[in-house]
Amino acid sequence: QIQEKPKGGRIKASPLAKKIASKKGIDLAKITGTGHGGRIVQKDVLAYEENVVESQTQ
Amino acid sequence: MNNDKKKIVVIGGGPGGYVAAIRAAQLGGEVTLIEKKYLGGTCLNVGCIPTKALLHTAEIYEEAKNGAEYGVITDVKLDFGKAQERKKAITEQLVGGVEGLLAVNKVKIIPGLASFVSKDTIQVKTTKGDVETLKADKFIIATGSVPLMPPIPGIEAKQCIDSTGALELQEVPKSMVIVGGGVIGVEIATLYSTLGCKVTIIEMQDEILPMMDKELAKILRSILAKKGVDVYTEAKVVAIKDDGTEAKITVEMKDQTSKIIGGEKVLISVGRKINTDAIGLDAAGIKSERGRVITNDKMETNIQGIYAVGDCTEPIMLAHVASAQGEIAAENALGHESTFDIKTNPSCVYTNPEFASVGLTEEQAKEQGIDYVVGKFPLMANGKALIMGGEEGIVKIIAGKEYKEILGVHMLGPRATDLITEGALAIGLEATIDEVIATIHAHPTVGEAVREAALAVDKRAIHMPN
Amino acid sequence: MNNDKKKIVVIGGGPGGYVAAIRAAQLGGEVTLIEKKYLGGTCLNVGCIPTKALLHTAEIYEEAKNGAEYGVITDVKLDFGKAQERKKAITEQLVGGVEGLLAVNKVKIIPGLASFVSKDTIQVKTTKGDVETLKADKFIIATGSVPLMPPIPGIEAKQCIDSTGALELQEVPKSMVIVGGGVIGVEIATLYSTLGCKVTIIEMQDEILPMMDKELAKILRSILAKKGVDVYTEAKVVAIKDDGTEAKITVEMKDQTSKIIGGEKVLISVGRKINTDAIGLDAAGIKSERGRVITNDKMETNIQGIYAVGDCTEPIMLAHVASAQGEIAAENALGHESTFDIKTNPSCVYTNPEFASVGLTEEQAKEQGIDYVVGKFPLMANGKALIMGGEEGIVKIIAGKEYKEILGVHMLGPRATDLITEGALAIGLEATIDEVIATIHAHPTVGEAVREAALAVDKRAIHMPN
Ligand SMILES: Cc1cc2nc3c(=O)[nH]c(=O)nc-3n(C[C@H](O)[C@H](O)[C@H](O)COP(=O)(O)OP(=O)(O)OC[C@H]3O[C@@H](n4cnc5c(N)ncnc54)[C@H](O)[C@@H]3O)c2cc1C
Ligand SMILES: Cc1cc2nc3c(=O)[nH]c(=O)nc-3n(C[C@H](O)[C@H](O)[C@H](O)COP(=O)(O)OP(=O)(O)OC[C@H]3O[C@@H](n4cnc5c(N)ncnc54)[C@H](O)[C@@H]3O)c2cc1C
Repeated sequence: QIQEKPKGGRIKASPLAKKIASKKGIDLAKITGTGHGGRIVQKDVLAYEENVVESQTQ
Repeated sequence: MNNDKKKIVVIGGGPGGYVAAIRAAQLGGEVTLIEKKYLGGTCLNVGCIPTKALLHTAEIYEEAKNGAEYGVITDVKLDFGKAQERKKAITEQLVGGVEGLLAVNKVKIIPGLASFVSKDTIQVKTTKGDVETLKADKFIIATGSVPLMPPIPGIEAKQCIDSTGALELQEVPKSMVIVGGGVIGVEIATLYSTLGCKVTIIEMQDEILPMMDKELAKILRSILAKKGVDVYTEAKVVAIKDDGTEAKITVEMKDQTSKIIGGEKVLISVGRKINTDAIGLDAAGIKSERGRVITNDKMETNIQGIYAVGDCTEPIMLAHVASAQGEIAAENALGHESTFDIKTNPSCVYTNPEFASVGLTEEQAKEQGIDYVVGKFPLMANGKALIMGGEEGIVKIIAGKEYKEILGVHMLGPRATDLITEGALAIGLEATIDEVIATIHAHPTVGEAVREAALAVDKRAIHMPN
Repeated sequence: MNNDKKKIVVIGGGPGGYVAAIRAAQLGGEVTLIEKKYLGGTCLNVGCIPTKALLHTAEIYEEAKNGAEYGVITDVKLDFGKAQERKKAITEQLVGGVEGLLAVNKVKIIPGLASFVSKDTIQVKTTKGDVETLKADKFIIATGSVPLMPPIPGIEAKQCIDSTGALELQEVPKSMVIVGGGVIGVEIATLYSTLGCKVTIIEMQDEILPMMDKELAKILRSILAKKGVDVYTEAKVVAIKDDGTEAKITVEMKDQTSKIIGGEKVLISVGRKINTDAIGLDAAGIKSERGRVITNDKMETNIQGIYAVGDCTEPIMLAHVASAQGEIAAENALGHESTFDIKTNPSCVYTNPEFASVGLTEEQAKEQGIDYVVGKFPLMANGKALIMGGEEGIVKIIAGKEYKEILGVHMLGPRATDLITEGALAIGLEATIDEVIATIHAHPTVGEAVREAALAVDKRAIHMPN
């Protein structure tokens, strides 16, 4: 499907993304979503987590 | 015509091709569709639609026959010719509809056989007998698949038919042996056994419908057995012999014994052959693997500007997959960015009761080493299923152990093929069982069982002991 | 018994009460349920289940009668007594099921009539004739509703029946006048008209099923008309007269003329009366409005520790709403935090074709001044609907104009009551049309029309001109 630019306003995230972020103490506001309408999905949270871990170990 | 328009050629007019053509036209392409035989492809002419039209007759026949239980006393006679007529009328109406839609979208149709001569040119042997040469900016290959006839000794016996033949029978045969217990085999078994034919299914694997959740497939098998269908699994057809009116099929059983089964008709439904032999993949340099065109998730082949969709690319051969890929290929061909994701893809089997599935089966979850939990709810405890006589069914949800995200939904029961959409949307939205539980499910519906199965994941179903 | 356990008393054993009782027990409560008449309440005994059981007979009867079109030649006779027997058997099985579930969950059942004597004590006149006094930590009121008999002159005529009476008829009447074209009226009209009764519906408002999307209700009305049901809207019954075998109903039409219609039976289905007269709301100090118990979204009344759920609280009188509220009340009563949200609530009408809806109707969107767009898809262009003879239906989606979030889904067509779940989940998850579009919908299913309607919101439906 055609990807659209994220729309402003409140943070949209999938239920799974929210659960993972809350369990791991990740702030959703820091994540860019790649789902429909900029929705944050599981893979975005996991990618963000990996990034943080990477930049910490560097 | 407007010359800035991108020229798009679509090869094949099945649900992959015609949908791609319409979508490409919507996005401003100048589209030509080449179809050698019939618009609508396998799906509308010899696949999805004709099977379901005949199965609907079977369903009404069965319901009318068993009507007494509901207070509907009937005397029932089958007019199979009429059922075939109605099937034909529906098919024609839908094919006509596709033709109309292509016209409205200004898609040019060339009836004929296309093959690449280079990566930007195709040749079309038109059905009128001409040869046309066409260039285009983008090509979308959607040539589909055809029934596969395996090299079983004796398969040329006159009793042997493929799915197309099975859908064209003008009378219900007395007996039918079905070689291959996949979706097509099981649906045609349902069709003819319901209408009074003695059906035997021979399946090599250890359960029918090997791609479906095994626990449910097993229940379905026992329902089929109760209705008089003989099912042999881990069994292999080694020879077929034309014995006059019947064929004799020699089957090697799992215990090494062999058995000879007679059938007035023998349906060969062991799989489908990819239909790319004639299109000149090599001339265009398109990569393929045993005929299957290789694509990425944008439906791009290795050759820039050439896309492929549907049965000719996908091990999962389903009309809705072909159409979804068709839309995506068209979008990418017209400069948008779209990717195909199989994860919301439902598989439906139009048996009675219906059988549907989306996401991971329990077997797949196990295989992939995923930590999962299961929630199950038997339809015996669902009011609407009881009313409809569908109490043998079950709903099963596979969820991730930690976050309870929905990984798979499996349903055997009335209306399962339509109810599965909830599971597909849930998986697509990365929903957990909590969101399914928070959704009010109407009473009395079979769909309530989906919520109960979600509750069962947390051991808190209401309408059964946990 | 364990004395740290919270004592919970639930008053009323319908889908609100018995579900609350089970949920409270799951969460560790010591639960007592008081029911004066029958477990399962209106829903299982004289509501949802009996109507749908009889309607299923009607559906099979109609399908068998029209079987010739599908090649199923039938000679059909109705045994309505048998249909009633089956209805009874199903009802009994489900009521027995509820009894079993309550026992498994160790809920104590006291058969009797409960009323508050103070805010922490009730008195129960047991069916055995005793009076018991009970104290509890928390109370959940779920006393439901009963048919309403409006003060129409002559309503005491012996031909007048309520929904309970209509479901108990042992023979199909020759004619029936139905006063009130809401869900119950239209479902019973469907039932008896299908079985050969001449049905006339009289509705005061300007369309039947006033809470449903008007455009679709209109289509349904014309389908009913084609099947021989006379429907008068903006019409008012002013008098009923017992005329021996028939009643004569005087109706004031919208053009001020009046008409007299005869009916062997007259169904009064103008609404339901809240059933709280006997429970002593005042003795406990519970706030109510014309009998309706007032609650917040935690299902709390104004008195701490007293909750209320279902028909006795809710203008939207539906079993699944009662059950959803029952779970929420139980959770709050046991110290959890739950709130009820009506937004995913589906409304289903079991007509043929089925009619279902979730979220905002177009009328409501307009009224609320919401900027909306509409996507519609006619089932004439849906293969499975065509196969099932459901081509008169339609799917309609109301979406927000800016973000295209799904605000309402409305369906008239085969299986609509089960298909509506997708809309409910989508609304619950605040999905936009994009997520519905991204979900692969199986082919051939009626559900494909939901995706097409979502595409139509963006004027890019595939299977119709946009
Ligand atoms: C009996 C049966 C039942 C089925 N039931 C279902 C079902 O219920 N649900 C479901 O999802 N799927 C079902 N399928 C599968 C479904 O039909 C296919 O997955 C679907 O048709 C694939 O679409 P496609 O466009 O890729 O290919 P096809 O539908 O096979 O269309 C390919 C088209 O390309 C044309 N063509 C091929 N080569 C050329 C060429 N060189 N030049 C021009 N034209 C060419 C062919 O004539 C054909 O019309 C069923 C299949 C069968 C056989
Ligand atoms: C013909 C018909 C068809 C319907 N079809 C549907 C449908 O398809 N789908 C749907 O969702 N809804 C349907 N409904 C509505 C549905 O039945 C009600 O919304 C639902 O039953 C409400 O549940 P409840 O628990 O609030 O109340 P009820 O089901 O009315 O249960 C209340 C119970 O409380 C008991 N009670 C009352 N007062 C006392 C007291 N003082 N002490 C002890 N016990 C008491 C009553 O005996 C009763 O058993 C239908 C209704 C009717 C009449």
